[in-house]
Order: sequence, then structure tokens, then C-alpha cells
Amino acid sequence: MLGKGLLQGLAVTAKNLVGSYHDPARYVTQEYPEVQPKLPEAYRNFPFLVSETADDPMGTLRCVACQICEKECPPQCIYIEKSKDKKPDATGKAQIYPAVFAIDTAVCMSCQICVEVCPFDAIKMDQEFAIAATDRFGGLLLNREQLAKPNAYYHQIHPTEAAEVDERLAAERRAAEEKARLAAAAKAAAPKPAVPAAAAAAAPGAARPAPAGSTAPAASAPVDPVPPPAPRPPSP
Amino acid sequence: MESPEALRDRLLARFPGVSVELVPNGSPSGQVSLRISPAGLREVARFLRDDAALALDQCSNVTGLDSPDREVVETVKESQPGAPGGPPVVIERKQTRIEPGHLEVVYHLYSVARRHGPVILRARTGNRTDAVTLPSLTPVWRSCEFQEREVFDLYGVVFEGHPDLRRILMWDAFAGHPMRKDYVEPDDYEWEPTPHGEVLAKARRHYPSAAAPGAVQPSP
Amino acid sequence: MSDAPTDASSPGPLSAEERDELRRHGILLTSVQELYNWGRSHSVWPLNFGLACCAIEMIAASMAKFDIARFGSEVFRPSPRQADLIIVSGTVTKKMAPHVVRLWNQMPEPKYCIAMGACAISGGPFKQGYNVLKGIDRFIPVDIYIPGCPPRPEALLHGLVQLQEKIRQQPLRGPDAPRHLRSDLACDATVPELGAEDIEPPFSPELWKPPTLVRPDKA
Amino acid sequence: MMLPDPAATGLARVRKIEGAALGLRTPAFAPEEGAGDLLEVSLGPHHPSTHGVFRMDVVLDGERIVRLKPVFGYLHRNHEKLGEGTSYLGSMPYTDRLDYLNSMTNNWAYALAVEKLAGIPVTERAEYVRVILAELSRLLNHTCLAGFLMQDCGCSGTPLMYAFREREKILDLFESLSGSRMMCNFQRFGGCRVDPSAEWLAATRTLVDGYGAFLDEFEALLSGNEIVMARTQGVGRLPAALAVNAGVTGPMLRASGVGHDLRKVDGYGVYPRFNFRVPIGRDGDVYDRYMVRMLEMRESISILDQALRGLPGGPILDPKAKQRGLRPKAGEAYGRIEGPKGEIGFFLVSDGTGNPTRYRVRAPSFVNLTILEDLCLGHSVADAVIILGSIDIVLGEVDR
Amino acid sequence: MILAAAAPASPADAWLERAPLLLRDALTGWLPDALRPWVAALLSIATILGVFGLLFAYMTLAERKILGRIQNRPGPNRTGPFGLLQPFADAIKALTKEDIVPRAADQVLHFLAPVVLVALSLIGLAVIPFGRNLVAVELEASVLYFFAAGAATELSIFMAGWASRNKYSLLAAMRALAQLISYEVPLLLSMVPVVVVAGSLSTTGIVAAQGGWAAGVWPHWHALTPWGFSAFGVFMVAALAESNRSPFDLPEAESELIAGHLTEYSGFKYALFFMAEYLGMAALSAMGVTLFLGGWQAPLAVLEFIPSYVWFGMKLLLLLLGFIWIRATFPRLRIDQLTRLSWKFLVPLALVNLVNGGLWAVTSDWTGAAGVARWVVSALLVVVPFVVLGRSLTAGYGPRTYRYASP
Repeated sequence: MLGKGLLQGLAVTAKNLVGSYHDPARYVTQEYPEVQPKLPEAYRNFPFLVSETADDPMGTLRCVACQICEKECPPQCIYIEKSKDKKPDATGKAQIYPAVFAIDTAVCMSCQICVEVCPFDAIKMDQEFAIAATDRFGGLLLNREQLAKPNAYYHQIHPTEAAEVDERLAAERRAAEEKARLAAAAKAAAPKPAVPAAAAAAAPGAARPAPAGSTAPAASAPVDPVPPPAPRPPSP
Repeated sequence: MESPEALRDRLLARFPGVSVELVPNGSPSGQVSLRISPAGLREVARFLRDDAALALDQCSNVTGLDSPDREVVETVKESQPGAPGGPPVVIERKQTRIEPGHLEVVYHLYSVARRHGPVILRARTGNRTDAVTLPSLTPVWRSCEFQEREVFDLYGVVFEGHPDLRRILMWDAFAGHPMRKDYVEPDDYEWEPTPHGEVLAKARRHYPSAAAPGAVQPSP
Repeated sequence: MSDAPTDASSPGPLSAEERDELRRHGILLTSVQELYNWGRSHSVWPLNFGLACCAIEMIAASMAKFDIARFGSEVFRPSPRQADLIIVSGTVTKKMAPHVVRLWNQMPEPKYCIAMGACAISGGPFKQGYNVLKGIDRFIPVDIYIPGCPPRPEALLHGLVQLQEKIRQQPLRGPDAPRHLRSDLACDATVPELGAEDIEPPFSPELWKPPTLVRPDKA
Repeated sequence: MMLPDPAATGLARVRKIEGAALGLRTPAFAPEEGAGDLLEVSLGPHHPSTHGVFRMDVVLDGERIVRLKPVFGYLHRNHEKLGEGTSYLGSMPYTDRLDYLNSMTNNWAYALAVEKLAGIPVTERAEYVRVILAELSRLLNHTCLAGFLMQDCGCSGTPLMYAFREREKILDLFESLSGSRMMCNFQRFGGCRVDPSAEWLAATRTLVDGYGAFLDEFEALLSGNEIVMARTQGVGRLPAALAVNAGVTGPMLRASGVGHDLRKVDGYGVYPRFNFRVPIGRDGDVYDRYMVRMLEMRESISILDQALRGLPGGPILDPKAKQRGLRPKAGEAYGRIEGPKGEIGFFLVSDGTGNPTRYRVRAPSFVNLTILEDLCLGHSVADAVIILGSIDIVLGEVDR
Repeated sequence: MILAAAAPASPADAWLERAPLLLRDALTGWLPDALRPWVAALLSIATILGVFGLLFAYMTLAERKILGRIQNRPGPNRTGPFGLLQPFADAIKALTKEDIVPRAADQVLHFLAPVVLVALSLIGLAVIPFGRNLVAVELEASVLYFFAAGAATELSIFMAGWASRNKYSLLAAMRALAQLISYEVPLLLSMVPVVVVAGSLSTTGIVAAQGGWAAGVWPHWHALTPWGFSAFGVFMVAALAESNRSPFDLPEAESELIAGHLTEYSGFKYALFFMAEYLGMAALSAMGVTLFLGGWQAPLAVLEFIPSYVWFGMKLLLLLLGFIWIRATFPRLRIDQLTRLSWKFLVPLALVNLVNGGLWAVTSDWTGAAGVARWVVSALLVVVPFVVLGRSLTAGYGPRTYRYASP
């Protein structure tokens, strides 16, 4: 009969009207500024750079300016300048570091490919989303200092993943130390004093940092192991 | 469904004046296609649609392809008379020639009734400038209507017999065919503070005044 | 639109009486200003206008889980005549750009613009495309930029709160006065035309200038 | 506004289309003798019911449509050109933005095409996860479509709100798995990026178990509603022969009574292992398109149930499969899957380098729009709006 | 307000019941006699404007909140406590917004349309008895006056649509006219049996006729008789259409015609339209209460201690809630279906009801078994046409069963 469907519809809306007062399934609003969203661990928004410590973020960046992420970034929102000199990284090893590292969050599409391709676990995805700005360049173009966040922060937002990364890095470091120890032992056994280790490390071509290249990649890494390529030729 | 070779032979027998060529596919997908000479394309298409065994009633996808003119460097071996008595000396000579480019349209045909496919048809234009006309297959399959308009818009292939051949994605006053490989984009790249080299060059062309050392420094 | 504030900001040397007059006026104006800003900041009605992916998140922000209605902004008006806010949510293509600017011109003052998502701000991931406008701020003055691809609905709400805050703190006189109360600024934006290769002009000269930025290594 | 001479506007032009006898094109709707002046209205590109930036140039006789020309390109963001300049992996996040309601199925279609092109095998667990995600996408898409369609019918938001309430639950699943609500960027060549955890699977199970109840409520609100039936039944009829010839795919084709579903026809992935039915309509009108989607969702629930129960162990991604720096042998491949909107296909041509030399997207919404004018002729503006809604277009995919 | 002779019934003497009159007397008592009626009239106008203005403001808020609750969300809740200041923020915004008049528009009509519309929506309220002895203007044929004023509202919508020189507005204007012609008829026809049964064309008379209780519990409200129920249904459907509310909001039809006749209106003029819609809705609901729901009469004798105007207000709010509820649930009809519903369903139903009401009036003295027969016949005269007409209206529509493809 005419009207049955209409009444059925009215019943559904009435049920929801009443339900909104007692049934949480029918009152789903999360009042945002007061109630912050419960972000899942996997949530990603924009990349940040991991530094080992909070005190000296610039000195302890894991990034060695290999520029893989810059090359792989689909929308080309990463810009890196290699340093001319080297600085000791967190482990004390002399490394090239990014003199300029900028990410234009107004271009970034949060695809996470930079994270996947980074062999140094130096760039990770942040979860901060309330970054609306009134200024296009001043507010949304993030430089090295703004991007650097300590490892502790990484642990805070992605605890499981960060623990895995730490474990992997520690294993790599141990392996590197073991190798260095063996090399030192071999050197000691050799009759003639060899070239100082620091000089060897500084030689062109050896600029490739030790950790990732020298050890087998962890099985859990989702990306295929690609050794860092030779540095890009400087742009014309 | 019959094999592409059998289909080619059947088409050749059915349409004597039409050239049907099997185009190999190097990828593991093994999707081999048939290149048809433009003159006979529509007849072949209609045959494929109406043939009871094939019943290719659906043209799923229409694609334009662009192959610009390219320089081919060939090594030509020439044998010259060598030292008297000895064997002729083979001299390798490199010669370059320009292989003329062409535009190509690819049709992916499936049969909804018989649940098979794809049969892939291809047709080439004579060149990329003046001989760019191909017969439209819209009279055979309605699904080609917008897709052929798109190929016309983005590649510049003119479809003869298309009921409404206009630009579809770009605006009517637009001049170029942007999907062609040699299309030069307008230099309006965002003048980013983090420009990559090529962007920088483009932007500099576009905004000559900006080439001077600027007042604003990038934030890093 | 009342034009009293514009009159009040007339420059020139003032006599004591005039200054007195103005002070009295100013006291009145302060309270009017507060009321006016309070009213318009709590009643920001967006234009029912979506462009691309971000539009879906914009719709999501108006849906039950996020409920933009809490801020009094759920009245998505389909006609620009009744809207206060245009949320440019998605890629503005060159073909679309004249329409967006025309919509902006059709909105009555006071009006605001939120550039939502990477594409609206800079062309985003599609900025290398031949048909993509590299940022709506080339034609429309943008109040709030919300980065993200797409921004979460919460990020849009955050942007809206920022906008409300911005409106609340706007003085009605002086150089920081809103656009519609200043006589030196044009209200209408330049509407580009579709040319043979690009839109003409590629940016609104009075609104946007190509920033003269130089890469450090080239400087 | 008033058109003095129909011939001058091209109205009188008769299109010569072969196969009109086959019913391949609806004859142009002729205005009646002395019908009076015609009104030309441009619906769009900004219009509340064009689902984005789409335009229909409509000529009206009173409220009846005598001509309708779709105008595209307002969201043409050069997807294919960008695809030619980007590596195979780099195009994956771009596919998210095609049909931005269903990034998971776009990802799958693209991954499938690349896997065909480069001959990459997919791990079994990944195949199951792909099915789960694709069917969740289908639920999401059809639910939203029903909401949007009812919005076009003039509901003041309620069905859309309920649809988005459920959508948020699915998006929460997507987000906790892939990290993003809409732009999942989840599939990889040869598998998936992340292995779903047991908690995630349990949450999916909860959602799947509760979805039927939601559908019941939603249908109680709308499916039997007399106004909905009056508005949608008999509106925008699409005959089966025209549908097939015009390349219409997906629920729209099935609503016209053609039981064509690539999950059955191509049997890609592990779909042949699941037991499900393909609902088909009879009249091919807007109501059938709506109901076929409703019924499809119930089948999706059944597929999800089977896939969750049969999910095997093993790696989610073949460690040998190359992602970065993939250089397939020169050749080409066309891969297609049954997306929620129809056949979504990718045609890739490789020249042996790291970028495809041709990257073509066969977008279902774009091809389905071919018959928009045929469906709308003779109906009123109000009908055109819901016919467009029932086609289920997403402009990101139409204009690419 | 004209003070009718006070009824001697005891509830009428209650202090609360007489509060509005006492207040008026206190305010005007010190004036000379010659001025008193004038000031009293001004006071009633001010009261109606104030009360209904406030009602409008809070109706918009209530609608947004109830719509929100139906849609599982809270609605506006941060402008002032519980969002209670939201209407005022909107008002300030609307008042200060730039007013755009398209250059091509007819400047005079474009301005006049909203003003006329609000005026016409308001003047209908003059003849509604809001409570015992609470009516602004006592007219002999107040019902006719009300409908005459109401019928003109659609004309101002046409005015707005035509004056805007916008194609969408023009289409909306044409729709508004079709709607006006179609729905004025059932609206009036549904009112006729009430007049016949009550034997009065005056609203106070009609309310008075609905006083008292059958068997002490069943109020003599018209909506509680079979013919009255049917007439009430027709009246409310037609009222929905007359006030352009969903599912009959065709002139505004957001998803089709942008904003219809409102497309070119901004700022304060738009707010006036908005106000007129709510005032029109309130006026028609008030008339519905008066004609069918016993006006200000209490539903039970024991509840008469609650003042009559409170009863009236509660009934009015109930009907308005119904408007919101319907808006939240239904999609919109198409224009041809809208007119078909009127001419093929509501009008015949109302015509049969005319007979039904006449029979009811003639048989008013039947009691006992005859009284039961009277009810049965009247009910049959409602149900049978409803089923028959409903069937013909929905011919061709209906739920469908679906097949599955063979694998």
C-alpha cells in the first residue's frame, strides 16, 4: 500500500534520532579540537628526518645525502644539497651530510616511497597533520632544521617499526665494528703500515657509507635491496 | 578462440586487399596484435564484430601511440677488395638515417557474448604531420566515440567518419597535442624555492626577471 | 555593506575635536568590531564546490564522524551568492581556472578562501602537468593553506578553526583591515582566458608575483 | 537563451551512425512541432550534482531535455603524461588519485598490468589480501554511490551520512593497514606492501559481520520508499545491446541484464576459488543500477567471509620481485580487473627503460559516460541528475 | 488583540491563562481610552513579530540540531552554550554581507520579492487563535483571509525567479507556479469539510467547535475523526508543498537548480527568504493546529490547568518537528510527479472527503449503533479511496526481484 515505504523510512530516521542519545554506534562524532583522533601506528602524513639525539639534531642526522629519495620522489618535492665537507655522524664515522634538505609539503603526496627507498632509515613518515598555514612558502616549505626530529619521537609515533629499525641498525653497527676489528687485526699483522683508515674512508668512491651496503638487508624490509647509486651529477 | 596466426590468415583470405600483419610482443604477457592497413580497418572491424565465432562485440580500450622521428644508427658492413690475393676486407661503416615517425592507434577488443579476448588491432598513420587520418571505428563500436576524440585531442589523429570529432579534454582554442613525445609544455612551472635543475632552467626562461640574484633566499 | 569603517579610516591631520570624535567613534567601533567579527567567524558557510580527491575529504568533514556543523559551517550553499568561503579542494586545471575565479568573483564580501590540499596550493603531485594550474593563489587571495594529499578531515577542521581565529582578530581599520573594507584593493580577481597554449594571463599580476628565489648553489 | 533556429545550433543535425537499426544510438529526441522556445542551460562545471567538475550542456524544451552534450576535461591533470615520465613504482601512488574512492582497486589493476608486462608472479597470501581489499573497496564505493545518488534525488544528507558512517569504518581499516585513508599506495609488483596483522583481520571480520545489518537498515530507508521508486524506476533505461556496444562495464552493464563480471570472465587473482553470484537487472534503469549495487554488496560480504576464512600464510611480497628500478623487456601488456565502477584497465608499453613509453588508463567511468546523452534524452533535468548519479562517475578517472 | 467576552469556564479564569491579557492591560491601562486599542494592536504586532522571529531563529537551530541527531552527529554546538547563539551569528553575518544585484536583473522586483514574501507569510498569523482569547484580528471569514494571504507567497517566488534573470531561477519560477496551481486546490478542499462541520468560517469558531470530549476522553478534534484525519493528511501534504519544504522543495532543488529562485540572492535578502520559508511553515502548521488539532484546546480535561497558549505552542512545535523529520528522510519528487500527486491523488481524496464531511455534519445526532455505523462509513470513505487512488498512483512502480547471472 502507498505509504508503507515512507513509514519504514521514517522509522529508520526516528530510530537514529533516538539512538543518537544512547547508542554510541548512532552517535559517531569525534569532536576534533578537543578529542584528538586516534591515529593508527601506520598513519603517515609528511616525511621527517631522523636524528639520533634531540640535543644536536643537525649533528646526528642519519641522512648522508645520498639523494635516492630525491630521485625516486614521484612529485619531486625533495631537494637535497650535499655538503662539501664531512662530519662525524652518531657513530663517530665521517660522513657527508645534507647541507640543504628541503621538503615542500605543499607538493608532497604522502606516498611513502622516500621511506621505502631509503637504505639508511634516515627518513620516516610523520603523523602531524594540523599544519595549516597562512603563508605558502614560509609555512609549508620545511627545511632541514624543521624536518629533523629525534629518534625518540620516531619511537613515540611508530613504536613497532622504530624498534625493528633500531635493532637492524644495531646489528649492522655490530657487524661493521666486527669487520673493522678484523681489518685492524689484519693490518696489525701486515708488515708495512697501511694507508690511514680515515684517508681510505675519504677516498672518492668510498663515500658510500658502511651500514647498509656492507650487510645483508633485514628480511623484514619491504623494499628490495638496492645499493645506493653513485651520486647524481650536479645539475647544470 | 583461434590463434592470432589463424585469425590473420582468415582475415587475409577474407580481405585480399588489406594488409594484416602480426605484431610480436616481447613481454611475457604475450598479447600479440594485428596491424591492419588503414584502408581496410573498418571492414575488418565490422567483420570481427559480426563474425559468429569471434563476436567481438566490445571495444574496451582505444589507445594512441606516438613514435617520433628518430635517428637510427646502423652499422653497415662493406667488403672491399683487400690486399691483392688476400681475402676481401670487411669495413664496418656507421650510417645514420632518419626513420620517419608515425602515430598509431590500438584497439583492444573483447567478446562479452563469448567471453574471450583480447584481440588487439593497430593502425598506423603515414606520418605525424599531414597524413594523420585513420578511419573511425565509432560506427562499429560506440565505445570508441569519446576515446577516439581523446586520441584526436591528445595525439592529433584525425578519425574519418567520426560523428563528432572535437577536442574533449583540452579546451577548443588549444593548439598542440600534448601527449605527443615532442610536445613542449608551457614554462609555467612553479618557481619553487627548491627547484631542480631543469625546473630552474624552465622557470628562468619564463620569468627572465627572476634570473637576477633574488632578494628572497630559500629557507634552508 | 556598511561603509562606516571605511569613512572612519579617512587619513589626514585631525583637530582635537575630530580626534575626540574619532575616539568616541573608535570605542564604539571596537565593540562593533568584536560583534561583527564574532558573527562572521561563527557563520562561515562554504560553497558547495569540490574539485577532486580533496573534495571527498571535505565531504567527509561535513559527515557524522567529523561534523563541521559544530562550527556552524555545515550550510554548504550551492550558489556562490550565499557562500562565505570557497574551499578549493583539489587540482585546479587550466581549463577549470577561469570558472573557479569567476565563482570567487560571484561571492559577496566578506569572503574567504581555503586552499585545501597540495594541488590547490601548488599543483601538488600534478604540478608537472601541462593542464594544471600551479596554485590557486595565482588568481585568488588564499587565507589558509592546508597541506596534505589529501588532508585528513581533521586537518580541514583545523584550518577552519585557524580561519575563524584569523577573522576574529581582524581589525576593521588600518592596513590589516579585511579586503572588503579597504578602498585600495580591488575586490574582483582577474579572470584568465583560455589561450592557444596556456591561460592568459598565467597569473594575476596584482595578486601574485613570481618569487625571485635563487638556489643557494646558483646564487 | 532563446534559440531562434534549431538548425543553426546543430539540433537538426542528424548523426549518421551505422547500427542505428541495431539500437546502437537512440534517435535524437525531436522537439514537438511548435514546442516553443528552447532553453539552453549549462549544468556545470560547478554544479552540486555533477560529482566534481563536469559539465552537461543541455537544451531544454520546458524541462525536457532535447540535447545533452557532456563536456570533459575540467579535471584533466595529465595523469598519462606523468605516467610516461615516472618510474613504474612511482606511478603507483598516482593511480590512487584516479578513482579516488577506490585506490585499492586502482592499485591492483596497475600492479596486474605491470605483473603481466614483466612476468612477475604474485604470492598467494597477497592474492587473498588483494581480494579482501578489493571487496572492501567495492563495499565502500557502492555505499557511497547509493548515498550520493540519493543526495541527487534530493535527500537532505541522511543517506549520505549513513553511507559515510560506514565508509569511515572501512577507511579506518585502510588507514591502519596502509597508513592513509584514501591514498593507500598499497599494492606492489608481486604482492602487497604490508602484511595485515591478526588484529587487522579481526577488525575486518567484525566489520564484515556487521555490514549486512547496515545494508538492511539502508534498504529499509530507501529501497522500498515510494518516492525513490517513482523517481528512479523507468528512468534512464539502457538496452543491453547498446550497453555492450558502447563499452559499458561494471554494475551498469549488469543492471541492463548482461551477466558480465570480469571476476568470473577473466577469473583473475584467486576469484575462481570463491563462490559468489552476479546479480543482474531487467530494465536497466536507475533503480536497477541502484539495486544491482545493493545486491553486489551482499555478494561482496560473502566473498570477504570466504577470503578471511581461507587466507593462507606465507610471504606477502616475493622478496625477489623488483620494485625500484624495474625495467621490463620491451613489449606491451593490457591488464584489467573488475573495479567497483567497471572494467579498469592499464595498457603499458615498455621500451626496456625504467619508464613506460606509453601509460594508458582505461577508465570505466569515462567509457560509461558515452551513452549519457542517449539515457537522458526526453527526460527532465531532475532525471538527468540522477542518471548521471547512477552511472557512478569519478572525475579523477574520467578526465585523468 | 481584541478581548472577546471571557468564557465563564473555570480554566479560563486561571491566572496563568490570563497572563498575556493581564500583561497587556497593565501596559496599556494608563493610556487614555482612545489610544488604548491602537497601542494594543501595536503590542500584538510586536509580540507576533518577536515570538515568531525568535521561533524562526530557533527553528533554524532546532532543524540543524535535529537533522544532526538523525544523522548521528550533534549539529551546531560551539557558538555560545550548546550553540544557542548560532542563529544570532548567522543573523549578524547575513545582515553585514554584501548585497549583490545582478546587472541584468529587474532591480525593483528583485528587491520586492523577499519583502513581499515575508510580509505575506506574516499577515496570515494575524487570524490564528494562539490561545483562549488570544487572537490578533477577529474576522468573520478569517479562514478565507488566511488562504488568500498564503496563496500569494508562491507568486513572490515567481517574482524572485523571474527578476533574477538567471536560467536556474527561471526554471524554479516555472516550477513554483506549477506547484502553486496544483497545491492551492487540495489545501482549500481539505479545509472545506472543516468549515461545513464546524459551521463557521472564523478560526475562533472552528476552535470552539472542537472543544469538549466524547465519552470524557476522546477530544472532539477534527483530526480524530476519519474524515478529519484524511483532511488533515491532505492539508499537511499540501502545506509541505506550499511552504516548499522537502520532499516538495522543487523550486529550490539544490541538486538540480543550484538554489533555484534563490540563486541570485545574497546577504540579507537571502535571509529574508529563509525567514519567509520558516514563517510560512509556522503559519501553515498553526492553521493545521487550528483546523484539525483543536487549536489551543487541551487533549484531556485534567490537563486544562496548563495554559491554552502552551498547548497551542506544543502542538505547533510537534507539527514543525514533523516537517523536519520528513525533510530528513525523504528524497524530492519530480515536478510531473508532484502535480500528479496533487491532481490524481490529493484532489480526488479531498473531494471524496467533502462528501464524507457533509455526511458527518448531517449525521451529527446519530448515537448508539447508528453512531458506530457513522464511524464505519466515514472510515470506509477514507480507506477505500486511499487504497484505490494509491494503487493507481503507484501503478508501474514497485519493489522488484532480481535474478543472478548463470555462471
